[in-house]
Amino acid sequence: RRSAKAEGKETSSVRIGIVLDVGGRGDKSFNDGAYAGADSATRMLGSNIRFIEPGEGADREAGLRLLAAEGMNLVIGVGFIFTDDLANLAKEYPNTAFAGIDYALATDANGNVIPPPPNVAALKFREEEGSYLVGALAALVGHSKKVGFVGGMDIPLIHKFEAGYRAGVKKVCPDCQIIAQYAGVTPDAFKNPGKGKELALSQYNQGVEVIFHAAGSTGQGVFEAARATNKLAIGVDSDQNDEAPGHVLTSMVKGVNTVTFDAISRVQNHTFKGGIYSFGLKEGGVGYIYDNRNRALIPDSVHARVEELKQEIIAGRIKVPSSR
Amino acid sequence: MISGAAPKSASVVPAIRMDGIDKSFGAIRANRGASVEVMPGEIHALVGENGAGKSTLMRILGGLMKPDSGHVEVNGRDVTGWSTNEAIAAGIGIVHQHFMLVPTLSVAENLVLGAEPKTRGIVLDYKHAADDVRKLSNETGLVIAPERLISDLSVGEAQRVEILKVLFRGARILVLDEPTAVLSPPEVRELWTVLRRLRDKGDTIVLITHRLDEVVEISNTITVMRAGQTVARVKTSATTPAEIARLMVGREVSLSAGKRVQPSGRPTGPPDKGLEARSLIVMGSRGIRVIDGVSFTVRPGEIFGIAGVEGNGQTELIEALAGLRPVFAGEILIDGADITRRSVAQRHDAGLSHIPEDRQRRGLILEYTVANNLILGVQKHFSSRGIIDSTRVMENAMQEISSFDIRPPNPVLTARSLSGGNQQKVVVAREMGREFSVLLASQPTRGVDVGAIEFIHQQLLDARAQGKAILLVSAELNEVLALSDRVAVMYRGKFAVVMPAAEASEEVLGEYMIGTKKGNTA
Amino acid sequence: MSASPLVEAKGVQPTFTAAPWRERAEEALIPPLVALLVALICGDLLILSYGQSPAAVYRMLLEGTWGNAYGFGQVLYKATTLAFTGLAVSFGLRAGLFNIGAESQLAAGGFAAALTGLVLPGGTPLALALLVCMIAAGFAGGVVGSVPAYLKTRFGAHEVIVTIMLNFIVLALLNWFIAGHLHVPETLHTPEIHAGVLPRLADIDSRFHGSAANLALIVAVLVAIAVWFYLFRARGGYELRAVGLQPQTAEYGGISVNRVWMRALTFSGVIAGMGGINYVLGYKHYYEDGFASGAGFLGIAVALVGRNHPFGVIIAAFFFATLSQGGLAIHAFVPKQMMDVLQGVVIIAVATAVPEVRRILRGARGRSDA
Amino acid sequence: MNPISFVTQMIRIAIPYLFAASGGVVAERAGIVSLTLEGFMLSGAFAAVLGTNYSGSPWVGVLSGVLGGLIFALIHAVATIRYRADQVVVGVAINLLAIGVTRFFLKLFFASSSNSPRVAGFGGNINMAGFDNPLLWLGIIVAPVMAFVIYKTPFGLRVRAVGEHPDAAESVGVSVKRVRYAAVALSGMLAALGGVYLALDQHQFTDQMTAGRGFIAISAVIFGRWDPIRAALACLLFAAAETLQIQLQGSHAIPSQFIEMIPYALVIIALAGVVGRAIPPAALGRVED
Ligand SMILES: Nc1ncnc2c1ncn2[C@@H]1O[C@H](COP(=O)(O)OP(=O)(O)OP(=O)(O)O)[C@@H](O)[C@H]1O
Ligand SMILES: Nc1ncnc2c1ncn2[C@@H]1O[C@H](COP(=O)(O)OP(=O)(O)OP(=O)(O)O)[C@@H](O)[C@H]1O
Ligand SMILES: [Mg+2]
Ligand SMILES: [Mg+2]
Repeated sequence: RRSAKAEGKETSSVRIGIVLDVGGRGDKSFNDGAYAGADSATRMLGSNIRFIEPGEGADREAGLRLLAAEGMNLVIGVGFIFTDDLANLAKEYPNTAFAGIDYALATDANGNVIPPPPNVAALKFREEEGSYLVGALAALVGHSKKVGFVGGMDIPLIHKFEAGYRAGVKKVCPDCQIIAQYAGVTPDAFKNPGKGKELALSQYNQGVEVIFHAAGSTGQGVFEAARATNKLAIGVDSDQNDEAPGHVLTSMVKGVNTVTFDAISRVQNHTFKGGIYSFGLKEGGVGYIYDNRNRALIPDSVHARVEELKQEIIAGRIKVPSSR
Repeated sequence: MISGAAPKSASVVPAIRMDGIDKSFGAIRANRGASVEVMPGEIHALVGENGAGKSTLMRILGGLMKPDSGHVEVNGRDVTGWSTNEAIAAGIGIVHQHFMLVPTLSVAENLVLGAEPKTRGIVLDYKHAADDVRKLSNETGLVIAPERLISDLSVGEAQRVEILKVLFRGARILVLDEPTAVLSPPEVRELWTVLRRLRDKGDTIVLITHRLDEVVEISNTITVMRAGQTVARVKTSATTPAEIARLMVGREVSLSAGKRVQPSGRPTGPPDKGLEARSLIVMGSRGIRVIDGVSFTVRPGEIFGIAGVEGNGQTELIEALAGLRPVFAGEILIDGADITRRSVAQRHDAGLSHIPEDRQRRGLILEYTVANNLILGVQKHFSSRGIIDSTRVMENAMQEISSFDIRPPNPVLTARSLSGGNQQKVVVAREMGREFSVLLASQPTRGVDVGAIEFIHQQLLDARAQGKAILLVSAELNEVLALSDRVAVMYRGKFAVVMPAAEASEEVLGEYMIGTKKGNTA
Repeated sequence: MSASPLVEAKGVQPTFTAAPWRERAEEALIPPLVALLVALICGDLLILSYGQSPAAVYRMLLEGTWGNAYGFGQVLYKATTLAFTGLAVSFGLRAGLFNIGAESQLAAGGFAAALTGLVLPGGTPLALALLVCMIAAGFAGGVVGSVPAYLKTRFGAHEVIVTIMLNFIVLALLNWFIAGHLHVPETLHTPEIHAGVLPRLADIDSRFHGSAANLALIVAVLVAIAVWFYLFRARGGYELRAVGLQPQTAEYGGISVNRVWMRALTFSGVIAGMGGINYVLGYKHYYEDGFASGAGFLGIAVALVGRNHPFGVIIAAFFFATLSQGGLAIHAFVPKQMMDVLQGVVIIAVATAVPEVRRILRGARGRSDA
Repeated sequence: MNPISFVTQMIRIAIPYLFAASGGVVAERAGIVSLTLEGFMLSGAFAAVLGTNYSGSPWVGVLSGVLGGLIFALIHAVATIRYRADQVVVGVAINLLAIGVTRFFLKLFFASSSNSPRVAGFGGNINMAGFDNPLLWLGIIVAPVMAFVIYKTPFGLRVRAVGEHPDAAESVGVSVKRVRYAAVALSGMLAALGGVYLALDQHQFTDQMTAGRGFIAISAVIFGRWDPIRAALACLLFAAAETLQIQLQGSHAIPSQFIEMIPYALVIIALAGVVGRAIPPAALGRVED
């Protein structure tokens, strides 16, 4: 009944609700990506957007429910952790559009993917593809035959980054050694920069030249270590060049902003459709930064080689693994 | 003679003059218009029943508390409501009823605490402190090594440190609150020597004690307190212990609880019953034998008394017998059954009852009600299928409260809110109220007033008459002598002597206690 | 000569109550009210610092929590877990032991409940399935709780350190199970359980629709009653409290201090572990890594503000749950972090007001008697 | 494994522990339970970043960080000493309050739920492995200095007396309250320095960046039996275990979860086997009437 009311107002700008993941605004990474996308939607499309930063478990559903009950046209959950809550609510509010960034897809007994409810867009990224490219980049730029990886919490989602990265490294440098470490096994592991710095320092000390982090705020420590030892680090999710200018080789970016913007604009012009959307290199959903600020760090030959790999992945000639 | 007002003396300014002091703690009025006057250069005894307000009055003098009303003058100066520091600066030194020494610090550290000598502005000058201590030791005859830890000292030595501590701060007016409660006769004599020397030097001394013989022996003047008031001020030479006791309690008291003649030919129980210890060895915390091969039996219908200077193993012996301390070697038997390895609860079941020496630390749960304290150790018998029967707990409490005259007679007050003497009655009531055949009575009357002492002594004698085996440990030599059938003296973890009480006297036992005489332990 | 103080005291307290109920009520109720006032003032300052109107924000807070059935249901849901952990902590504290491990005990309990619910066949009768799952949850919490208990009684290891360290270890272990072995792909939770689903409040009264509140709430209240009965009516509770107050005296009284400690910490773990059913059996129907998210630590605050009394714990849990849910309700105007601040303020204010109010009240009574 | 890099890393990891544990020893020796170290550290870290951010100077950051810890310490002191509130209760609350306050002001000042912007800090010489940070050197000497303060100065004597037998101290004119206020204030400032070190080493504040280090520090205090030097050795032991954990990780032979457990398991094993019964200061946590 609430959504009927919302439909009555369709001449005015649509109302969007976004529930952010742990870390919230200002994480300079994942959440800020969603925020940036929403921000451009506000500016360019005049969308009316509300944010919620939930706390513990039950608040996630409560946040989504609050927005759905208020008659938002689109409710976005930022993070795989919202998967079940989105699926449940979507059934309850069939006239509201839902989008889940990093929505996790369950499989049935025969291994077939169970599709989300019809009004849910599962927005997924093939992080392993982007990670593959920065892995190759790290191995080609570094010259010590050792590359590093610092993960946040030791969980499958982060293993995806590690797996792609490993494959990328091995592709261009089969005898390279990859040192992969995690900051911990609790959610604290994503916000322990002190630990991140020490992990990175110990890797740099062992001769690693480039470290790729997928560790949230813990990654800030990796950048500090890169500064302190004059080595290189690779950012994640957003362009993190500003965290340590001159020490950020590149960033493995996830187009959270564009995907968010896209979902909003589709709702705005009534082209929103539920279903599974997977964003990889081909769709421009993931990628790596190569611009004026880091061009000096990447030799042209290296860039050419990485671009070549990118085309091979897009063409489907290289299958990137998503688990280690 | 029974007048609160002290005679005005025009010529000499009193060292202490407290006038019309009132002090309440909630509903309890500890002092109500109390007045004392202490002349310089005298030993002034302050006596009164438990809770009469003696300690409170002296805490006010020392600046630890502020009076609700009334005046305090020291050497003619009005100092009402002053602070501890001001009192110390003015030469007041208080040796408190409970030791005020930090056990983990050395003698020297305790002495200089609060008035530390320094070098280079911030560093504590230990050498200076130790030298000061030695100098003071030599001047006063209170000898103690400055670097020893307080926790390693005997009670008598700790007492010495307490007195040194106040002298170190230049005290000329000394208040000693029950200093002799834990001392052996030789130590008491030594203390008297020191006090007399200080008095002769011109210092003023206020002495609080429950032992009227001491009052008569050492003091010049006596102030008697009752129920927060000062009810009399008498010259010691003009009074007797019986008179003082009457003033304290407000009625006649028998001071001869134990002095009654031992009934001769009273049948003692069979030899295999009662308590028996065989070659008991108990290790202390520092790996030395605190009990070193002690053997004895206590027959039913017998009181076996143990005397000795504190720290010679009495505490450990009782704890070992009660199951609170492991036995290294030897055996303990109750009514013929070996209980050496049994738990406290199992010993209870075997017929053991125990009045502990420290009622506050061991004997009572201070936050529990009197009723709940009265079932401690026998809670099993007051519950069925794991549930406590509160009706029976209350009935039991009412009965014990009336038969032991515990005041106030309210079973749901917390034990903490009772006075020390009444707390002790709760413990005695509980331990003697249960089924038992062997009683360990450790310091059963420590710090308890004369009225209560009389009562507790009678309880012990009644129990003996009922055929209980009683082991009595007490620092009060006359108590041991008066109640016991046989006495032993503990010296360095062994019995220095065991003899029939009829053949013993304070003089004889005193020599065994300080080790100058060794005898057979038959 | 006037009567002795003892006689007077007898006159003051002729009946067998430690203190008249009015005095006790004053001592019990004034501190929380003072705390509430202090919290309101602090809250005002924080809201003003954000340029918002306190009155409007508080109205929103109330509307979002007690103002509608859904919000109230959320409060009840959050209060349930806090009640379990609060009861767990307070049970230990009654024996003089400080269990900082409720966090990992809760997690272990939830994990065990989920495992059991997964293993049980789908057709298991509800009552039986619930019973088995709850026993499993309590058992797992108890196992975790028994470790510090054993180390303390056997080696004298300080339970505070051991429980802190065990939190890290147990959570790591659970993470290993989940991340490495038991998760549904791409997530950090187990599959849904087949048996042992607790009915939600919404199944009984549809106004609670959507809220996570479920019948674990009843279990929490029953546990509180059981704890109360044990502590204040059973012999075991008499002994446990005695050990907590004066262990040396308890030992003298024939109570085995070690046995009581062992029992108290283990059961503290059992209670915390049972808390896992709220999330696992009542809400999500799976175990999810990190679901405890601080409820164990907040349980310490709940126990303390509830003054270690089982019923006080229930009230305190309800209060802290309101703060937590309220943060979400006001989030659009003031950051919900404000509620984290107020949580701390409330605890400090209660802790401070309790002895102070007692002192002032007793002082006033003392004077009026004089 | 390179022994030099092992030792340097161990020291860097140990510094926050060393500061916080020294603070814990002082407060606990004075009889005040130090469950608050985590909160003091966190507030110190935040205040340091705030100060550095607005002044541009890390030294101002150090001062404001110490001030931040001091403020929280005074809240703790007033509640527990002036108002005799239960020290454990208030300790738990101080930690919650520190998390809440830092989060709230992070949002207010920096419009972020997780990070502050990058600020100035110490160190940065790429050949010094962090040893060009003056706070690191301060951290190395803090334990011996506190040992000196506790055992060789009048203040230390009073602290020990007040924590062991407050009535005795009061009876000789030592103000128990004043000594405890001073001890708690000192502990707040010392623990805050631990947080300041973390924040300025990171050039940034991150929500809950102390990540339980205060609890490790309090473990070290108990582990070290309330002695500054032994507590410092315990800190080094924990740090060594953590270093080992960092250096062992990465080979996938053992799951990281198990390597992660090493420092914590070590503490438990040591408590059970080596340290045994720890006897705290007699008046620790006791509320005076
Ligand atoms: N700190 C206190 N709080 C409450 N009441 C107290 C306090 N100190 C003393 N009282 C009360 O004051 C009364 C007098 O106590 P005080 O210690 O002065 O007695 P006393 O004469 O020294 O007794 P005793 O011979 O047992 O040492 C006590 O009965 C007690 O009720
Ligand atoms: N918290 C309290 N509440 C009420 N009364 C108290 C409190 N603390 C002490 N008292 C009272 O103070 C009196 C004196 O206490 P104190 O500790 O000086 O001596 P005691 O050991 O109890 O007495 P005794 O001289 O018999 O050994 C006690 O009788 C007790 O009634
Ligand atoms: Mg007294
Ligand atoms: Mg007394």
